[in-house]
Amino acid sequence: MADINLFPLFLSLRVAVTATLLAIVIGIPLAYLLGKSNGKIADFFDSVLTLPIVLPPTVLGYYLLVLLGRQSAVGQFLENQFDMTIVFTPTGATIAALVVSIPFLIKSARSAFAGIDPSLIKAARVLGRSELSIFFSIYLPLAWRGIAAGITLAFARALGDFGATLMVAGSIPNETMTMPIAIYDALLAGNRELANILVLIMTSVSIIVLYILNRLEKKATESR
Amino acid sequence: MADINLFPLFLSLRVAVTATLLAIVIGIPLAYLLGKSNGKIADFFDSVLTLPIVLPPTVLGYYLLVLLGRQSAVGQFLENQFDMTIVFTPTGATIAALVVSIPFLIKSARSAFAGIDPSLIKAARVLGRSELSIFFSIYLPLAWRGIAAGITLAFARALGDFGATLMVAGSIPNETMTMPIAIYDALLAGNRELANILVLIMTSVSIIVLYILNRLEKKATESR
Amino acid sequence: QVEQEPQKELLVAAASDLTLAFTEVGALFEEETGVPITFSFGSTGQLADQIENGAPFDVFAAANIDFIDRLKEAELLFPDTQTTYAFGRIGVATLPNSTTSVETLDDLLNPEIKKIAIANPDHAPYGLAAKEALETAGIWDQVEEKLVYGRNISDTLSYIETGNAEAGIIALSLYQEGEVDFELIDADLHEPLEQSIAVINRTNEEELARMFIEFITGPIGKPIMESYGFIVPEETE
Amino acid sequence: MLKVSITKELNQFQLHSHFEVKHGITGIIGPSGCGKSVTLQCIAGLVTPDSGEIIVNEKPFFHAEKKLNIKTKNRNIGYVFQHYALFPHLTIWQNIAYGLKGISKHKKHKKIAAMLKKVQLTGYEKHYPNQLSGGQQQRVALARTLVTEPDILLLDEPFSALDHHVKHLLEEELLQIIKEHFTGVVLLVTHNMEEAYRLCDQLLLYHNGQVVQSGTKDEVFKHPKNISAATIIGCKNIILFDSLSQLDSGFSCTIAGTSLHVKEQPISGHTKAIGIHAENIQFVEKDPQQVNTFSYKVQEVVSGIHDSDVTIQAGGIIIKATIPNKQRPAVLTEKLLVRIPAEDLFLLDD
Amino acid sequence: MLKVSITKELNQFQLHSHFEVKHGITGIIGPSGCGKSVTLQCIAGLVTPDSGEIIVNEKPFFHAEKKLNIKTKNRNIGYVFQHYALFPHLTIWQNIAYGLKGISKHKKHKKIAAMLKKVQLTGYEKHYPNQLSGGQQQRVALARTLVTEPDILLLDEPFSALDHHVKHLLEEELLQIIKEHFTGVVLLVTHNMEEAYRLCDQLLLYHNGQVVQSGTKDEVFKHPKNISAATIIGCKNIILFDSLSQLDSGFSCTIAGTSLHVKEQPISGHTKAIGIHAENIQFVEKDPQQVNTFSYKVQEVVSGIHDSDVTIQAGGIIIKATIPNKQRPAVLTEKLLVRIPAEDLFLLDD
Ligand SMILES: Nc1ncnc2c1ncn2[C@@H]1O[C@H](COP(=O)(O)OP(=O)(O)OP(=O)(O)O)[C@@H](O)[C@H]1O
Ligand SMILES: Nc1ncnc2c1ncn2[C@@H]1O[C@H](COP(=O)(O)OP(=O)(O)OP(=O)(O)O)[C@@H](O)[C@H]1O
Ligand code: MOO
Ligand SMILES: [Mg+2]
Ligand SMILES: [Mg+2]
Repeated sequence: MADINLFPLFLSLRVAVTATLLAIVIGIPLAYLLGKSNGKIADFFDSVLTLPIVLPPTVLGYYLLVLLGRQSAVGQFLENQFDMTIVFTPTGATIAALVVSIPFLIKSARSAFAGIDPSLIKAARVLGRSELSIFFSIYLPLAWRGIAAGITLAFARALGDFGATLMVAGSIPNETMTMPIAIYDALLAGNRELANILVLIMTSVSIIVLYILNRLEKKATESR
Repeated sequence: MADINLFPLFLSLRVAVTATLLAIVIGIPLAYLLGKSNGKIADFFDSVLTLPIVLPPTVLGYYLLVLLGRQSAVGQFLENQFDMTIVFTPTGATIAALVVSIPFLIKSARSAFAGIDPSLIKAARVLGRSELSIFFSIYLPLAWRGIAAGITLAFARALGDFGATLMVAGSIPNETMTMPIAIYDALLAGNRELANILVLIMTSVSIIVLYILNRLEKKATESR
Repeated sequence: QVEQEPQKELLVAAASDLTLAFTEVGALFEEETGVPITFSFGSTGQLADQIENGAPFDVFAAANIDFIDRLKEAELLFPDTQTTYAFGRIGVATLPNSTTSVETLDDLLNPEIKKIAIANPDHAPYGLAAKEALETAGIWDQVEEKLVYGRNISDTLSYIETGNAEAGIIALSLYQEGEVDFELIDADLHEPLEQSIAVINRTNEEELARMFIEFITGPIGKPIMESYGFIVPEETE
Repeated sequence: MLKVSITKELNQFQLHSHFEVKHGITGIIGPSGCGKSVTLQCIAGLVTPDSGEIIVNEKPFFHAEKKLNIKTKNRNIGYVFQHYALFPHLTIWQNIAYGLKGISKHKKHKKIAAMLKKVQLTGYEKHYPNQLSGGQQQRVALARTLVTEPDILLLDEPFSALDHHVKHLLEEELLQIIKEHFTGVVLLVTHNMEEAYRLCDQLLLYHNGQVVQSGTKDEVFKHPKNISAATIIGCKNIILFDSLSQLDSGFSCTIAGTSLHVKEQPISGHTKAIGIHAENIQFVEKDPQQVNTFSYKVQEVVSGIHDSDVTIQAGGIIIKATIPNKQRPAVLTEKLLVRIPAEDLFLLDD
Repeated sequence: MLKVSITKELNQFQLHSHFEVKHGITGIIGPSGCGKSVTLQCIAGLVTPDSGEIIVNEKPFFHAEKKLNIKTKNRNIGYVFQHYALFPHLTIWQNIAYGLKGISKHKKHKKIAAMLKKVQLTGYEKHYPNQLSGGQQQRVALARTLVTEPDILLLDEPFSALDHHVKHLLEEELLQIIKEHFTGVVLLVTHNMEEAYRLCDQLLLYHNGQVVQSGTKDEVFKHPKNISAATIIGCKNIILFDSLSQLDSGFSCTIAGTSLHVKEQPISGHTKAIGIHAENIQFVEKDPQQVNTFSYKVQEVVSGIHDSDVTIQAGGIIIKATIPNKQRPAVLTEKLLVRIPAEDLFLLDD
């Protein structure tokens, strides 16, 4: 028990946090823009963005591998210009986690934005604020509950991703082996005990993190 | 091309639809009850319900298998009393899909319920309606947007589940082999072409279904 | 409508490295017996777990004898049906027309080769064999840095095919000409990859299941298996 | 009969409400933020008081010590919310139908159609609340409540967004409905004194979370008890006096050297000021015989449509008088005398 | 200067609004649902008209043909919404600060504190809107807008939820602010005639999406042009006549056999009725010399706090008179004569 390697746990947390932050930065503006248009094109685009949920993670991972791999245009460019590789690195794990988790955030945020009372937006406009400033001062805080739910879902999904991460990042011990991969490995190696312990660690940590996220969400919307 | 077996597609759709319906029936009341209480216990419970997202699907599937398998108390009871097995049947696939997808619905619905203007609930109570009737006439329609987003996410997740379904239901062709498993198998067999075609079918069908879900959500909330 | 007897069917759980070979053998078996045969391919460990929990398989073909032993202990198999039907072989695969050709394991040390894919030695038998071979060749410590682990042998192949790993060690059975260049590794460098098969004792089709095992190692099965790079042992009995 | 005797704390705000009203319409008047809406919400069971009890027709709704708290839905209350609280996802028809249950479809239909007609919204059945103007929304809120024929009616500024024409129609409608169907208690919050006077039988004056006076409307308007009450009912002349002395037929009070005669009234140790409605100040031809008659100087004139408010100084007293515009030229000459009728003056507690 | 000339269709509702107002306060009065709020929203750029143009101080805000539509945020408008639209997630302080930008923190602080004091909400800085009473919320909405010192001020029933004490304070505050800082146009929607008269310079009367009369407040109140206008300003006596004939000094009109003398007025082919404010009806001692003086029978009396509405029949005419309560006993004896002053009668178009 003493010699349980906690690296996968920390890597998983790091990857999930980074992916979630990226998902927030990319996904929320995207959800906002999608919400601005009520048209069919936006709805179609929305459906496309939901696709990563529908594809089996491993398959998604395979396509990511092809798309971002060292033979791909993107991969070669990064490798030649910045001597950077995405695949088989924590960066790859992060990107995989980002792709599988961002749809949850986008969808939640879009529906939260759509629920905002339009008269408040009107009031903000009349008070002379720019759309950007209204986004930060009205849209974000008022949609906060839904966004927070989306963030929680995205974070959980990023933390739990196995198939896509494994494919894109490989499972290099002490480098790209995340907790889900470690659990899977233990299970497949027939090491039930280790698997159980790892699952226990994973679930305890997750519950704590999710609980904190939950309380934070409450905090932010408490006084209303 | 002509001899592509579409059984997995139909099975997947059937499983996903059933799982989503079950998720709706179970998840929405649960979300409502969780929302009633603002306490720490509810938040803790909420975190626990989010767990299935955090665990790698395969691992989750393994635990489900142990829990519901024919060796388990549940499995034996069902087998002896009703001559029914869950594992390695489409029922198993449905349960696996349900478990991985329901957290998304619960989380979305809970945050949507929390966003309802409390004065409307007060008004409904004053007008003499019972809590149950208020649930159906006020909570559900007003939280509809968020719930619909949750349903979409749950459906997509159920449709795309691979790891948990594979573990619980096996990948028995023409019986429990869902589309994600078929795609994975094709990939495993090195049959890239078939995999690509299956992915294409899967994504097209998904986009259509998701798009329709999207439009339906709009329809229901249009006039307000 | 008249036929009362339930439709006969054989359900075979097989390790994923058998995907190509068994699909072909299975078709011939169907032809011969007229009984439809269905394969469920997957990771050996995963299939073993499923069988332990009541998966309705008739036959289990593992890539790793350990799992057969495990099921035997759990008294889920007919012990007498346990047969070693093949020995797996591994080799080094590289992308065709790549600048760095790999002929021996030592070539893996070439700095041009930045990534080497092998299956996860913790649970994939081919990964374990690859690890043993590298150790025996005395280069494990030098190449460990470059290794990436695939979940199974087929993921490993994907890494090579997509050009993300310059080289990798895969099963001979997955090697398809034209897709990758392949150099067999000396079988002495690793423990034999003993692939075992057995009938699961819950089966309703014991006869048929036994027939299938014989069929694989028999005159029709053997050449096909061999054509997919398995070493089929001589009948010892 | 409604008896309320509760306390409730909200942030820094303290509600200590104690009153008892009989059936009929009781107006609740008081400054913004004095606790009127919170009181109604306590009666409806939407806010739980910290202590005390609420009893309706012998039936206890709430009793803190007995831990009794009847559920809102079982209180059979009609409540028109200050902010309407219309259901945004239901049409006008559905909003009004929401509280109707246990009656046949046909009867329901007839009732709603009749109610729509009464609030002049026929033709808007299929609209959603956000497609209506502010006043139309308020009428829906009123209709939704009245149609359910509740035991108690709580109306929180139900006419505030209505033009006076529609308001008059609805006021009459309300009176009609109450006369015909309603034997219970009606509480009506309003800021409009004329409305309160027209509609109500009794009045409750609220100030800072407390009832400062209650009684029939005439009592309250003619004799506000204290300075708060006088302010609430809109009395424009509240004048602190320097001294007060008892006479044969009332009192005499002195303000900055000027003496005023006040008719008999109960008097407490806290009496600090006198008050008089600006409408009761009279201007008369020279006649030095009369009591409380003074010459004056005009300080300010604010004209209304038909009346003007004239601020005058008479001796040491500064006082506001509301006079018909027709009389204004005569008053502005300052050749008349101002008369402060002793019978209209009231003594005010602190 | 504000020029509006627009049309807009909303469901069955048609707005055809054409008017021009100068700086100063213009009151918009009209029945519920007549298009007042929609007009304000068009001016603010929150609703896009179907056609026409909106011009402010020479600067076009909207021009349908030129496809010109200045963004709301660039119109520098102050708008107090009928439903307040306070930001629920911001404190009162933050709500008021929301529209302030480009000034130093210190100045901002001072301005907000001063504004809070003016609306009597000092101490509520850290409260959230849902912790305030209805009237407190309305004051925040007012404060939030006034503090930004806009070019045009659109006020949609800004005092409807306020008690008359606070309302008077805020009215004065508004007038003060406008006098001190404000040279632009103020549009004030209200249902309160007295308020309109007190605050406004000009009036726009709205009916069914159209401006039926505009002019100075005295003009509009003294001479409503048509029946709609008279109804809107709350004229209680609108009487269709049978015939109208020109006299030397005005007109004579006949109603059910009774003739009334009307002072000179412009007259169109559509003139159908006469009107008179109930406050202008007089009761006099017997004096048969005077024109339009009749004996009467009292039909109904409705008492207000200080005045009563008396409905009387004089010859063939039924008419309402508002009289001070003091005069009521005398009037009820029916021993006086009613005088309908010819100079206060107005002719009304259809
Ligand atoms: N939810 C709340 N939390 C904290 N304080 C509150 C809350 N609701 C009301 N208050 C405070 O209670 C006091 C009374 O509020 P209430 O709504 O009863 O006033 P009101 O008499 O109805 O006023 P108005 O005429 O403006 O509607 C106010 O000072 C308000 O700030
Ligand atoms: N979003 C909308 N969709 C459809 N019809 C609307 C919409 N908004 C307003 N209307 C209609 O336009 C008409 C004018 O509405 P508006 O809000 O301007 O009235 P108002 O004059 O402000 O009345 P009030 O005094 O009651 O506030 C109303 O009949 C209303 O039903
Ligand atoms: O569905 Mo997976 O490929 O086990 O993460
Ligand atoms: Mg209130
Ligand atoms: Mg309006």
